[in-house]
Amino acid sequence: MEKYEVRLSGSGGQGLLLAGIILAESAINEGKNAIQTQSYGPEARGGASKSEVIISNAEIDFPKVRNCDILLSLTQKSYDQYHEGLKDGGILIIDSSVNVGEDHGMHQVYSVPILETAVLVLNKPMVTNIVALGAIVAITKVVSHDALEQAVLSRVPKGTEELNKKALALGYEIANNASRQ
Amino acid sequence: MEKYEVRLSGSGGQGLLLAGIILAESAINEGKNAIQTQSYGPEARGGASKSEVIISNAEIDFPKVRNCDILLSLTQKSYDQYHEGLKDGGILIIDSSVNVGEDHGMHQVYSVPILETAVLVLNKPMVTNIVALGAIVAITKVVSHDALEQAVLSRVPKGTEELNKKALALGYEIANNASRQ
Amino acid sequence: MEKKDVKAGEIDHGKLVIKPAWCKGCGICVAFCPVKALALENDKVVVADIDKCTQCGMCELRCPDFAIYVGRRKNEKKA
Amino acid sequence: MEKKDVKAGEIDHGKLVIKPAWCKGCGICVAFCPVKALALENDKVVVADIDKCTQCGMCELRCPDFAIYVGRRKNEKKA
Amino acid sequence: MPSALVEKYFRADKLPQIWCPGCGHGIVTRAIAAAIEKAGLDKDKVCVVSGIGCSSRAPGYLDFNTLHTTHGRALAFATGVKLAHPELKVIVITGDGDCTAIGGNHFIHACRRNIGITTILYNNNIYGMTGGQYSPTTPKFEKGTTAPYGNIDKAFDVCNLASSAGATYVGRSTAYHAALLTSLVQNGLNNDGFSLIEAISGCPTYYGRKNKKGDAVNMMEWYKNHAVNIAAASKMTPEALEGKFLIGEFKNSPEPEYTSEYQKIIDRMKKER
Amino acid sequence: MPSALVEKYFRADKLPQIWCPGCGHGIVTRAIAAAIEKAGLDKDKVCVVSGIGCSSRAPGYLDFNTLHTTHGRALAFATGVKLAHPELKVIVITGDGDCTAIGGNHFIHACRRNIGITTILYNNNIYGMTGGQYSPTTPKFEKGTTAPYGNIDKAFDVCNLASSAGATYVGRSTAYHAALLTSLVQNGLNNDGFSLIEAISGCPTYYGRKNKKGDAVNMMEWYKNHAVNIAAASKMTPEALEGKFLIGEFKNSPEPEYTSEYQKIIDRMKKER
Amino acid sequence: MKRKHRLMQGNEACVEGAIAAGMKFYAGYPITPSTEIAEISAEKLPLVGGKFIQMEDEIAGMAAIIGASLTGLKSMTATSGPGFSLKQENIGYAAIAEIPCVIVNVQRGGPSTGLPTSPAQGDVMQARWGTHGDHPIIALTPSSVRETFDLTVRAFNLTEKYRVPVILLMDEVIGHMREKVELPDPSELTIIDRKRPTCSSEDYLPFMPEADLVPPMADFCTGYRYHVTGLIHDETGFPSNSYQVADQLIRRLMDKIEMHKEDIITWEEENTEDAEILLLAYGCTARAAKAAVKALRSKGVKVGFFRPITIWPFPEERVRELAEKVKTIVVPEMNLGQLVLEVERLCNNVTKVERVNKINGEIIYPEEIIRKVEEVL
Amino acid sequence: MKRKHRLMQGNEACVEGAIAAGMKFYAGYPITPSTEIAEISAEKLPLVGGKFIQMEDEIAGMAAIIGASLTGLKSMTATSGPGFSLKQENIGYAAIAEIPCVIVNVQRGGPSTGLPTSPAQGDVMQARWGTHGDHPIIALTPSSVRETFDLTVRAFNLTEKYRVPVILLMDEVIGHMREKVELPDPSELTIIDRKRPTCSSEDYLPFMPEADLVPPMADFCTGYRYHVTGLIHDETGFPSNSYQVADQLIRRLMDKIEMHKEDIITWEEENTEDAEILLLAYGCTARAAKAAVKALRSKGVKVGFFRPITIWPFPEERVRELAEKVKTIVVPEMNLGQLVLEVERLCNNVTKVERVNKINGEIIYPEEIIRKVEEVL
Ligand SMILES: Cc1ncc(C[n+]2csc(CCOP(=O)(O)OP(=O)(O)O)c2C)c(N)n1
Ligand SMILES: Cc1ncc(C[n+]2csc(CCOP(=O)(O)OP(=O)(O)O)c2C)c(N)n1
Ligand code: SF4
Ligand code: SF4
Ligand code: SF4
Ligand code: SF4
Ligand code: SF4
Ligand code: SF4
Ligand SMILES: [Mg+2]
Ligand SMILES: [Mg+2]
Repeated sequence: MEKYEVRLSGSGGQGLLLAGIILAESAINEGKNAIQTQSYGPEARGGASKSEVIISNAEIDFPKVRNCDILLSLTQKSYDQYHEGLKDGGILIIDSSVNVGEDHGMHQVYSVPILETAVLVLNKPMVTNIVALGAIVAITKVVSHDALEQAVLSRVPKGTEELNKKALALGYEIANNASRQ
Repeated sequence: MEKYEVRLSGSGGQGLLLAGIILAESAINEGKNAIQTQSYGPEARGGASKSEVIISNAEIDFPKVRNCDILLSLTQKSYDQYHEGLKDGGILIIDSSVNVGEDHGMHQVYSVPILETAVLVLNKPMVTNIVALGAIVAITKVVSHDALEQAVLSRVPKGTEELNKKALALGYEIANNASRQ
Repeated sequence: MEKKDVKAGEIDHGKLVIKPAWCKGCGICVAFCPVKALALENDKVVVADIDKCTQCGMCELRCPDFAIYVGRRKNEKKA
Repeated sequence: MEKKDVKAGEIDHGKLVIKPAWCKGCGICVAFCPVKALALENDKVVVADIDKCTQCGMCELRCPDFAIYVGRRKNEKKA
Repeated sequence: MPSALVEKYFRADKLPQIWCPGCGHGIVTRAIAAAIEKAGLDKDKVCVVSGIGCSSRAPGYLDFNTLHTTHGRALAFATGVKLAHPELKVIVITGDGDCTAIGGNHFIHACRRNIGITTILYNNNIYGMTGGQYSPTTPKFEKGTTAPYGNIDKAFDVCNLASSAGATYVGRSTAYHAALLTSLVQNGLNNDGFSLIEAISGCPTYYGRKNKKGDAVNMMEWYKNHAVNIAAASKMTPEALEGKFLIGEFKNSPEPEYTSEYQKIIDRMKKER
Repeated sequence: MPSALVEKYFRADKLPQIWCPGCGHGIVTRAIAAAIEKAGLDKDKVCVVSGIGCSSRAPGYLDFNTLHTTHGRALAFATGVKLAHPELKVIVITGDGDCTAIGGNHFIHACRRNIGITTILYNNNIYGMTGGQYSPTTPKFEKGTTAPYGNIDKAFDVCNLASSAGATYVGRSTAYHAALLTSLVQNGLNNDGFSLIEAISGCPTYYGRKNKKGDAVNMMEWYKNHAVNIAAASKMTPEALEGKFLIGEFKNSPEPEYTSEYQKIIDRMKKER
Repeated sequence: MKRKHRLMQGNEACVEGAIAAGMKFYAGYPITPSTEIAEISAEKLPLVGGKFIQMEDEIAGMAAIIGASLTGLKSMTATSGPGFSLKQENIGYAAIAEIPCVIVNVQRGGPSTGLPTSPAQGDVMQARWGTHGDHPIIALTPSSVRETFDLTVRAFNLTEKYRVPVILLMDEVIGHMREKVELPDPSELTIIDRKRPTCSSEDYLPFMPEADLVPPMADFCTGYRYHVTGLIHDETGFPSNSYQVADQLIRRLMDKIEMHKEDIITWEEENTEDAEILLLAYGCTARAAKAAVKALRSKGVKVGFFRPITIWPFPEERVRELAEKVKTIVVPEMNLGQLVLEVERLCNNVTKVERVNKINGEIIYPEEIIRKVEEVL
Repeated sequence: MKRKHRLMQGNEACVEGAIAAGMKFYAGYPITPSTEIAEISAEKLPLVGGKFIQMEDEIAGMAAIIGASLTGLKSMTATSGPGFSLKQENIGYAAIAEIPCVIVNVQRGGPSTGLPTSPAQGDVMQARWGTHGDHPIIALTPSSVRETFDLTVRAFNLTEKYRVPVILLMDEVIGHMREKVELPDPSELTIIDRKRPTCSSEDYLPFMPEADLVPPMADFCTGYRYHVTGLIHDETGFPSNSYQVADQLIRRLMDKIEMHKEDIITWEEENTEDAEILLLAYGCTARAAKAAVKALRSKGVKVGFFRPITIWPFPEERVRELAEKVKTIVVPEMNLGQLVLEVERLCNNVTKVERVNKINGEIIYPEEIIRKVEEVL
């Protein structure tokens, strides 16, 4: 692996900023380089929002995602807005509520019940982001499970460690069961 | 006559700004060019103050007095501060209270009782500047009497015309009686 | 400057009109409806029981997004 | 930073000290001296009648230029 | 009040507003439109001016001549508009940060001049737009992102400040008391001189979250339970008033308006010539 | 008070001051020095800050650490000094233009924070330094070079404004009432929080001349005849008070001072670590 | 046509020019050496039905003239360095929202409070770059009292025509000196008013440019209800986060100037045909330079004189042409070298560029320029 | 020595650097995209016994840090374009009164409110010329998170050493991005404190320079009673109307920078030995330029990379040297051409200078630079 460009998209309030930070920190835990950026401003209030991570073994010059290797879309709106940045052959991970229509021929598409798992199974919508991270890492192996877990645990509020571990595990699980479309 | 550079100096409150304006307007009345400048700021509050006029038949490029042809000094302080700017052969008109010592060899010096005339004779210190103008014009002929009188009358407050005419006339008179030192 | 059709997507309950596209699901109207005629469903306002509604207008008054308002009153004439 | 001798040019009337170099002749001290002990002369303050002075300090209090002040009081000890 | 109000006074194609779910700013903005309707103003003779902030985004949704200026300067721009054209109704929409932090000077001077501007201050006790810093109206000891250990600043009583600075109409209401708010704004619009209406508006996203005030509904409930109308307050004991705050009309004492005083000079000069 | 006062607290080599004959600013400045003497402050622990204006030239004559800043900003600079070093006595000298026109915002915010700064506002009802333009304290209908037809602005009551903004000590005196002024400043220095002392100071050169108030002596007489001490005023009839203005101590209600509140945070954090 | 020679102060000529150009609104805050502009405006505006207001500070003065201009009144403010610094944020607002307005800066010695009553030319670069972000600006510099009148009229004409804030960059010498002037008869003046929309209010797109890149501007509250913001906005006037909109807006703002450079840029030139040395100067310094040229020519030295009247945008082309012809360009300025940077950018390595700088609060003397010329001869 | 790799935001690194450099006072007013600097300072300063205050506006923030610095505390403020415009008057005060202070400007899209959350590099010229009158200034531009830390330390060191206000000119990209960093151990850092007087208070002349042109600075209220003003002043600190004093003061202020240029100016350079085309870029744009250099070199194109770290004063000499060697200098900037003006001034007519400008709120992409290079090849 040389360099991964990851874009996490969804709506404001889904914790994607933190997810991006955790993903970047996972990479650092493994000794890699990482840069995380995000979109600010009114965009982040209500509408589609994104958090981007670049992971690389080498120095990262240009800090923004250009040719997205991995795209997470938790909402239809964010999918519509950002999927064009995904490169041919890139990995698209969508929440099962998202409809990608017919035009995804050139991507590897995984549909994963992320929101449902957080809301219905865990009954904790605020761990949506952690479930999503589990799913992403399970599918892409962009970082190791250990590095990710370590990063998650160092970031989440005290007392929620178990919940988050569970969310992570569930993310792995649902991803492994996910249909590649 | 080509160009006259005139500096009127004294203390703040002696009306020298107005005197400069009137002198410049006299010149304009005669169809000449004129520029009037003055010193501003704290300097004008209390200490020595000056008002400068350049009169010329030609265009006046540089607006500040450099080689003073005519210097009026109503106070010792202003004489001390400004007399060095007077060029060799220039005309120095001082109030009789001013002491020019020995070093005035290269100037034509006229000592005129300007303050005394305004205060004691006219009993109107506020016409000091008009008396001074009369004296200057009488001695230097830098503008004509008519042009000066016209300028004075168009500037002074209504109802003071006679007083000012008288002041002007007295200025002429004391100047004509003045000792060239 | 093309204007969008602002009437689009309104649900007219007669007494009450709801515009789900504008509703952000804050729950204010639901909480302060004196007769509890409203509810939230999937983060949008819905009418729980239109019969209860007295057209008091409190929901309209306090909806931050103008997503609910009182329909034509029974005794009101057409404009 | 050379300091000028600020005591220079003071006129010590005993009860009262005047510093003509600082006096701007505003006349405030003269106007408000309760016993009219002061006067203006050539735009500077002068003592009209030192005997009248009660050392009340009003002139000192209101002189904008610190040009007049009460001298050592009779019953005052040397510092 | 059918939603004809919204159709008539709002730029409906810009809706819904950018504001967060439950943000009080929408309620206040609607109350202003309702007041304009009641006051029967000519839409083309109304100019709405704002500064920068979440609140200051309101004019963008209102179908008048609207002017979104620089942070804190709405009243200074509005002063230019009003003096240039005194026949206009000039309304300023501003936030607690916009009006009382960076804009505090223009605020007290507009009050002092008693210039005919009706100002509605959307007070959410925080800087919403920049993400929750404390403002000059954040109560002491509460938190903001720049007051992580609790705010040590005293808060302004903006109504009180406006009164002493010279405003001739002053009132306060809350997003919960929207009908009162409408009538205060209407009265403010009827005052020739400078009017200030403080509209307490909840920011659930930052002020609420930072200070554990619950969600939008909880905040509205808090206003409901803690606001006391000044008329009622006069009959209440100090104990009963403990922990409460006042709403209602605090001052209504007309004085000559600034631009009409200026017109007198113009008229006088015309005569004297 | 022999002129040892001047020797001790003034930079006598800079005297006489730049001010015009009879300018009240010199009287006020002397009163401040007298108050410092009475309060027994350590000269090396006093910092005097000013903005720009005739009044703001005063610190240049006072033998402390003195800071002559930009127009209107004295209180903002002083806030930095005080918060950085709360053990210092920080005194701000400012003019009506400096403090209430361009500096109005810093003024109300310093009041609000109740930061330990003693502010003496030399109020001559005009911009002296720039030659006689009207200021926010020029009485209505009076003249300034920019109000050739009479000023139409209402004037601030700066004491009132300071009180509502949050100042905890507020008083007013005049150049005529120099002894009262000294005691107000002394009390202000003793207040831990923010103190405002308004010192009415005559500008014969511009305000006096423009408004036919006569010379310096006439202006002092006017103060003498029109100022009523607030203590006496309470016993006077409205008729007797007609055309008069109040002097004296208007407010003295200490509250926690800003920088000591901040120190509490530092101390708390130290403990919590 | 009655003509009258009068002795007039530069600051007074500015107000006379403004009123001749149609100024109906002035808001400002007094500061030496610009204060007379406020004072005379306060006196004269009510006489022509206009409005004067002394605001609480310079920021508010700038804001108020923008507000007034939006309602259709020609508006001006005047200040000096410290106030000019304070106005910068709102000058940027006028630039992006395209509100016509004239800002006069009568320069004094700086930085900071500096030398309040002494002349300087230290705000030349600030006039171009004082506010944040790329923005259009026009700046004119008079060097006589009569020209102050003329350029004030021109400043109003340019700001109305192009909806770009125009700065009249004076200096203390020009502002305070009194000089003989003969003002033109009003009938001789060309007065330009902003384009107003001819379309109906429904069809009005407030920021849709015409071929000249300038959108017609409706007076506020005259039936055209529109929105004005300091955010990036599209032709409707409403904010946009679109990259394309941002790019188009800013480039159009700059192109308004680029496209009309010929109309905007003016200069004065003398003795340049055979010049070997060119004196390039502006404002009061140009008067010393002119005196120097006369003195040097009388000694047979081939010096020419070039005075940019519009300093921003700078007369690039003409200066580049002249650079090809002369051996040296001497740029005297009452600063430590500001406009000379632009001259150097255009002429370095083509001709020699030499500076004469003075920052002590005194005007530059002809002899100081002559000395430099003799040095580089 | 414990080292730790961390993911850190640029704005956070700025505060870390400031605290490492000894910052004990922060005053400011929130504005995107600099707000985190205030927020983190509010959190961290009390922990080191320092003070944070949110002032009523940016003007007051600038004033307060000057006041605090005078008493001896290392002080900083942070803002973005609109606030930077407002701070200008008092930045001039810091320059003339020689008060050490650091001003951070995290640039966003302008002019005016512009594009509040988008990156831009539009305040480059304003950083140099934003306040009125000739004045000294130093401006540094980081292009990574780690460098933000380092340059904040350097900013404090330079301002303390030379008593010149130092501007840390960041951009939204650098301010907001999170990057892997390894902060140096405090023991590795060079921390410079201002010179304090060694003489007695009687002998102290507060503005009497030493050989390095910098006067030692006594903390206010520590026994050295002196006067500080924004007026022109002599060595005693008191105002003076003397021409000579004015001249000496302003020239000394500028000479402080001129004399120590070598110490102040830094840059980064890569592949310049054999370069035919030089990419000159700074801030976030430099990262795109670096990527472009790699891509182009891999295709065999001889491009070099030059990144001014100190942009004011500009690395004149080195750029002039490089200009002699290359055929073209390409200057990509997120503005319509600002620092390129300086490059053109130095290099025009020696080598070709080409621009890549982008002002739409988006960072410049490597491909956009590559395209330009291929065009000029
Ligand atoms: C000169 C300037 N300083 C700071 C900002 C950043 N800013 C924008 S809005 C705002 C605060 C808004 O608070 P408030 O007025 O209370 O409005 P709210 O968002 O809470 O409704 C700030 C600090 C700015 N845009 N311009
Ligand atoms: C930013 C700025 N604006 C304006 C000025 C000009 N100015 C200097 S002092 C002053 C007014 C002073 O009035 P006040 O504070 O009342 O002091 P006074 O001279 O009356 O004592 C003004 C407008 C300035 N120096 N700086
Ligand atoms: S109109 Fe009144 S009763 Fe009907 S839904 Fe709304 S709040 Fe409830
Ligand atoms: S108040 Fe409005 S936005 Fe909130 S839930 Fe009800 S309809 Fe929806
Ligand atoms: S001390 Fe009193 S009595 Fe003596 S001169 Fe002064 S004012 Fe008069
Ligand atoms: S009060 Fe002072 S300045 Fe005035 S006359 Fe008396 S001594 Fe002189
Ligand atoms: S941040 Fe607060 S004030 Fe702003 S829109 Fe959201 S809730 Fe409203
Ligand atoms: S102008 Fe007025 S305030 Fe200034 S020194 Fe003179 S009298 Fe005093
Ligand atoms: Mg707010
Ligand atoms: Mg005053």
